[in-house]
Amino acid sequence: QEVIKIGFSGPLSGGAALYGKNVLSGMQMAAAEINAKPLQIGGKAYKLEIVALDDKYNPSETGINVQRLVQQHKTAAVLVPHSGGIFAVQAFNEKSKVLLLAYTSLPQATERGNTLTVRLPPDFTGYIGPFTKAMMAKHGKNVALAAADHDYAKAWAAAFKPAWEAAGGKVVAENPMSYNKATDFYSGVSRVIQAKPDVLFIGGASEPTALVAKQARELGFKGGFIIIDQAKIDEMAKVVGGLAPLEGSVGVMPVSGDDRPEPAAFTARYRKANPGKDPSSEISINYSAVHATVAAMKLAGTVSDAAAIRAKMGEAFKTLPPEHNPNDIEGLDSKGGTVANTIIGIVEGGKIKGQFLRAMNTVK
Amino acid sequence: MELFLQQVLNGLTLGGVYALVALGLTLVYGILHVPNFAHGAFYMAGAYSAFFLINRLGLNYWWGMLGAAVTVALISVLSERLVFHPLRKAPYLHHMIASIGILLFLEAGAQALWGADFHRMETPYTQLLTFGSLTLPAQRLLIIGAAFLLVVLLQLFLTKTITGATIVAMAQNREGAALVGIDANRVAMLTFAIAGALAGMAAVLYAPINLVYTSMGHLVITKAFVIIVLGGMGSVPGAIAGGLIIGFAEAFGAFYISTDYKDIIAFALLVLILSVRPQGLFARGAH
Amino acid sequence: MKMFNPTAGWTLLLALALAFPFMAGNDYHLTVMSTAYIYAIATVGLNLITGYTGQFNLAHSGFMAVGAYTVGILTVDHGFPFWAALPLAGLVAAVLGVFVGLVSLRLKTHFFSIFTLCVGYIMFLLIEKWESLTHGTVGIVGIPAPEPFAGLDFSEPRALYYLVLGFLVASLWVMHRIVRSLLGRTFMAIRNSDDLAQALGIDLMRNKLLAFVLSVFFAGLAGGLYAGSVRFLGPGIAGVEHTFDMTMYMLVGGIGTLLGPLLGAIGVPWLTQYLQFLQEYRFVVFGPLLVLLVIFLPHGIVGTWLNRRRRQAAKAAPAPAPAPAPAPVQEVRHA
Amino acid sequence: MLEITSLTKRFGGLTAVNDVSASCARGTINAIIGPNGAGKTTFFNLISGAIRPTSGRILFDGEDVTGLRADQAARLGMARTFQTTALFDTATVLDNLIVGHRLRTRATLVDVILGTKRLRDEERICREKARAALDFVGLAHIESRVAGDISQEERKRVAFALALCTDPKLVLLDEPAGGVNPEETEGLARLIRKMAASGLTVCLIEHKMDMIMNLADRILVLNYGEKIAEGTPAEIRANPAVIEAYLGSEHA
Amino acid sequence: MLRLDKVSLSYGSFRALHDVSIHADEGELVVLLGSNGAGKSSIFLTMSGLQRAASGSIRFGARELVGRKPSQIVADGLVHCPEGRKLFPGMSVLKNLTLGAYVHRRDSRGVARTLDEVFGLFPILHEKKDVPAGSLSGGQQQMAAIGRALMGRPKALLLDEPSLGLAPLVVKQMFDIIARINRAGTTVLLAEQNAYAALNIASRAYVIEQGRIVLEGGRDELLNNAQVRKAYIGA
Ligand SMILES: Nc1ncnc2c1ncn2[C@@H]1O[C@H](COP(=O)(O)OP(=O)(O)OP(=O)(O)O)[C@@H](O)[C@H]1O
Ligand SMILES: Nc1ncnc2c1ncn2[C@@H]1O[C@H](COP(=O)(O)OP(=O)(O)OP(=O)(O)O)[C@@H](O)[C@H]1O
Ligand SMILES: [Mg+2]
Ligand SMILES: [Mg+2]
Repeated sequence: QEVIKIGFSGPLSGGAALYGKNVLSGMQMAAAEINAKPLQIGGKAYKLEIVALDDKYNPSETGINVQRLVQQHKTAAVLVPHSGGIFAVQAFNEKSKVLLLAYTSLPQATERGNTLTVRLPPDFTGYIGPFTKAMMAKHGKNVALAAADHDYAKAWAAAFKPAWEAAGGKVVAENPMSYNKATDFYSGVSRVIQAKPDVLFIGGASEPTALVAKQARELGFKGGFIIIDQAKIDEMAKVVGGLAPLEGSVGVMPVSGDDRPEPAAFTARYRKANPGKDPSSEISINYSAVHATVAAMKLAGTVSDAAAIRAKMGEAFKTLPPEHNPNDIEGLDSKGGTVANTIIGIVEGGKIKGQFLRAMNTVK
Repeated sequence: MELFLQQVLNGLTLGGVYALVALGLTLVYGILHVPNFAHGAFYMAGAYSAFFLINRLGLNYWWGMLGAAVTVALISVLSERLVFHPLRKAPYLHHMIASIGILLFLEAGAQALWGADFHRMETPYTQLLTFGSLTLPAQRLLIIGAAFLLVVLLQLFLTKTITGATIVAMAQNREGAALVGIDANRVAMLTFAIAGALAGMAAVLYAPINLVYTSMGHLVITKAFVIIVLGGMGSVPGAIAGGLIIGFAEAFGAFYISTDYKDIIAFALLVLILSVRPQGLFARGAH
Repeated sequence: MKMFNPTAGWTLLLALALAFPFMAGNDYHLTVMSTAYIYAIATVGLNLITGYTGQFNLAHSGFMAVGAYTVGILTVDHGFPFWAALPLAGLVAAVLGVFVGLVSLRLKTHFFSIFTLCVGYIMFLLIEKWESLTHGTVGIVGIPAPEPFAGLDFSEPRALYYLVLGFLVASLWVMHRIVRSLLGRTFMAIRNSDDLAQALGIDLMRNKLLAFVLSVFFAGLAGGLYAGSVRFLGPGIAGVEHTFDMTMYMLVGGIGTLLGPLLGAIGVPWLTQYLQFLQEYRFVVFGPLLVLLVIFLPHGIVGTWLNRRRRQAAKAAPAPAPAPAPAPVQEVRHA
Repeated sequence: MLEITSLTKRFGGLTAVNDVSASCARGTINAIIGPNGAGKTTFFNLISGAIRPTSGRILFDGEDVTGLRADQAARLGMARTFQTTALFDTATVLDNLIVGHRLRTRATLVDVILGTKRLRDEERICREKARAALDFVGLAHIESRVAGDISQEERKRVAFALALCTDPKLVLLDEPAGGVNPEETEGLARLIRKMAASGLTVCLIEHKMDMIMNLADRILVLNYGEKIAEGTPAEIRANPAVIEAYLGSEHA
Repeated sequence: MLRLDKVSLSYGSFRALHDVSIHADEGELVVLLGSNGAGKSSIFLTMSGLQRAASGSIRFGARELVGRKPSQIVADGLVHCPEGRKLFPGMSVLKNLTLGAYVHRRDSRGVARTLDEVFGLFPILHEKKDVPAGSLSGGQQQMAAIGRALMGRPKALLLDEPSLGLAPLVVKQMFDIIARINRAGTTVLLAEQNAYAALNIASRAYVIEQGRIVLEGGRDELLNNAQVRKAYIGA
């Protein structure tokens, strides 16, 4: 029995370690499931192993790690969960013939035509229309932007602003904040509240996002929050003490709050394997990524030819059994980004109500 | 006006916490000339110990704070004994690197023990007090009150008690202190203990309005260094003034200028002040 | 007692470095080594101001980032060839160094360190916030590899390795010339005591500034090479932890020596590579290791070795001629 | 040679040097004495440019040097020693001295990198200067000793040598015989005389009266920052104000 | 009352003291003569516990001092006024003196009395009591250092080169004061370069060279010793 290895290079120590470990735990859950059954590819029996290396979020270390994974561990695919590392790896992954599973929502990851990259999270721009519509109808036309100031949140804000204005809304204040470096958000939040917005556009990592929401409420903000998809409503609720302070907000549906059978089953399995923890989309999407990669290997009949595996990735996602696909990823677009029929969550009456994104977009 | 007062309150909150952290740093600096980069990790350790005592063992907030103060004082004293004491004759670069070693160890240790997750620390003071149109979360008032009480107690201790004077004496001449019968080791340990306890208490005061996580100390340590330089190394009133300056600069900067650039404000302030006054703001001749 | 010949030692090291790609035969090893060399160039620069001149600069990684971003911005946004951008990397860092140095070098000891710590932080924040210039947090994507040169394709790890090695050797050579010359002695006189140096007619500001600017020139150059080898830049490269890393390399190897920072910059990254199996517990081990090293080998590996050699040399040398001393009073006599 | 007019230095409220005028002729030995805290070291610091005077004027060789930095003053030919000399303890005595002549050299970074002839010549000259200075102070035999290992008296002599390497016209010696025993003091006095004989102008601060009285051509007495007397040793010895403030009756 | 028996001391591999045996009886004023680097300060440092003897014993009264901490030794009544003064430069003169009485801190009445005595000996210190010690001139600092040592109410006082860098008039006063302190009952051990002045107030003296005692004797005997005169008195 031989071993197939899938690599991981992400932050496992330092400030971003939680994020890296979440991603890794999704991957490891998939690997455990795959290894629980006999795995046959091209007529040979295999065992799957996830090889994880720490890069402290440092792109040059990601480069080194991926080289190491390719050379010493012969991994045909590596998963990198941060844009800097992804860009650094894209400088050589085609030459080194390794499939890059890129967990970043930044469109640049696939726009540059790298032939061995798959972008794992679905394109965030699909959320913008429904979020705008729901919140404008519910609360009013004035929005204040107070999301984080890192690459992803800024890309979000940049796409959101014209959409909101196009829908007849007004941006009354704009004040991105350093969610993971600031000691306190009080001044920044009071600055945007002062503009009397109906809606507050926030988001970064879940926990600081929750603090921002909490402080906005303390400062008397009564409207709704548009929460970018990086923050998870369920995780935020733990920090602010329940869903009540988030009443009237919109964000992505947390996996653990999704009561369709597959996500619910996934949540149950994850909780069993990781007591006391809820799966977030970081976990569930990367879980599916590992399943899909192995499925693509089966379809391509190879465990080492990255190009052949890449060619089958779309099909692999399509044919993934629903229990391995809690986020309902339907395949890949032409550039290698995933396409999914995501559901969004609106907090109403102390509960998160789900709504299909596609349904909302088509109504428009 | 109300918004202005809100920022004043905010500046006081931040300034109070910064001052507490900077005080420990400046004391240790004054005595052993140790630029203790691990001081931010002490702060982090304080938050984790209290988190553990309060959320896991179910103690109340004040017992949690006491526990954190004692734990961090212990960690701090251990660092002095095991690391800084053996290095007392080494140049300051060595202290710096050694303290980074301690920092790496404590952060990795906290992650190994409690994981990388963000944690919330509970406080009984969750009320929102309103004065006119001004809302004041009780915890923020508590921070301001407690920080300034601690500062006053410390200053009294250093200037009015003989034990306090021994700390100052040690800072000025270690050998001279030994020769009048002051036990240098005990004073060094005492200083580290006080510094640790202050950092621990600062963390427990502040954590309930923020989060508990392993790199939380990074936020305060660089600013604490800025503060002790501004205020003059080893000077207690300087650390308080410096803390308030940075606190207010951030609160008002974030509000009136830009949240985006508010961190630059603090550092640019230091660069500016040191360019004009190389000894810092409050240094009076030889110290 | 037989002495180790320094020239032979350096030649041996160079030979080893030249042969390394044939022994390693593995892109991973080459990449680790090239990255280590790049940081070694910056560390050798840092050693000039911190090790030889005695001013502990904490903004070094900021200057390295300035060099890197110079190459990144010029090649990606303005279509410069890498080879035209690289010298500018050093130059821009150096010019900035003049301004920072003029203000900061008036300060002494800790004040200088904390001041430069803040300068480094400001550089980091500016890179992160000044989006129109630096692409902010997204970073600079798609930096081209250095253009082929004499038939060498520098997107290949091996060619890149030799390129970086070439710059490292040149840097060490220049540094060797500097520290062995009158100029180096001038810097060391300042480190030893600036009052005395000034009384000897040494213009403190001019010489400190020269050392500082040279030092950040190396940082800028290393940054430029970094841009050409990693080919992506984010603000993180300016982070002060990289300066701490370089200071650590210097200290581990031996501060104020030529070989020390080089050994540190190569040895420490390999050590952390070998500690990778510990994953998140890496620093639970590495932290105390660092502390032990600082306590028990305060002069670093090279420094300790040099001191031992010096002591042996002193023992081997003939006893110094007795100075004309006061007539010794002979035996103990009791009154 | 050295012409000082109304030199004054105030530190906050304290006037450390108050309206002192003095002059030194070429090739003479001039001593400055006075009680502790009289302002002697401050006076030296003012002349050598280590601190700026509050008011007053210093002429050196006919040139106004008031307010120059110490390194500029050194280049004009003023050298000084400190009460305690910081030597680079792990280098040899000779290596410590080579940098002493740096101020008379012009080699730049370019010379250093290209290894020009100028650099090599200048390095040779510096080395020769260092050797000559060591020889002058009588320490030629210890040039390859490690500086950390030499005796106190040898350190004092090395400090002289370091000053001599700068090719000075004037040397300012701050307590050259402090902490040195009488026998060695005598040796240092001979050396100072030899320096003056070679054409150097010497100013020194010293408390050892026997030495001063034998050595100095002229003595300047400071008290509370003010000049209370000036003259030959014999005049000073007989000056009642000096006896009152400084010497005490025993030396009279 | 104070007796060193075959005390040796090493700094790393360098042996600074070789089997030094000296003693001082109660009320004596004993002088240690020796050129620079002879080991005078080293002897004092081992006595006050700042350096640890490699071998030998130091008895103070009935007590063995080797192995005791400096702070305990001060409490025992052996106070060292070091070379280089080691004052607290940023503290007022008064605070420096108060800290000198650290081991007697519980006896505030006694401390006040000693303080008056010290001010009596050094009126200038009273005048400058609120000034930071660091801004005193060299001679004033030396007085403050001796004053601080006296505040510890020593039974035996170790004075290391108290005349270093002082003006002649002050040196003379200094020796007068030392003699007075001694006459008042304090045993004094005095290390000096200024042999003539020191011997004049001494009862006995030792000569140290390169870490060894090479000569000992009564005051007059040493004053008249040709070698001593040549080497240390310079006449
Ligand atoms: N930088 C300074 N700031 C404030 N006061 C100073 C400074 N330097 C010297 N003084 C004061 O100026 C006066 C003269 O000091 P100076 O050192 O010149 O005396 P001195 O004659 O050299 O004495 P000594 O013989 O004791 O060395 C003293 O009262 C001293 O305290
Ligand atoms: N901390 C130390 N480390 C190494 N060697 C030392 C140390 N202190 C003193 N020495 C050496 O020990 C020897 C004796 O020094 P010590 O200070 O006891 O002499 P001293 O008689 O007091 O001289 P001085 O008159 O200069 O004060 C000298 O050779 C000195 O260099
Ligand atoms: Mg003086
Ligand atoms: Mg001595």
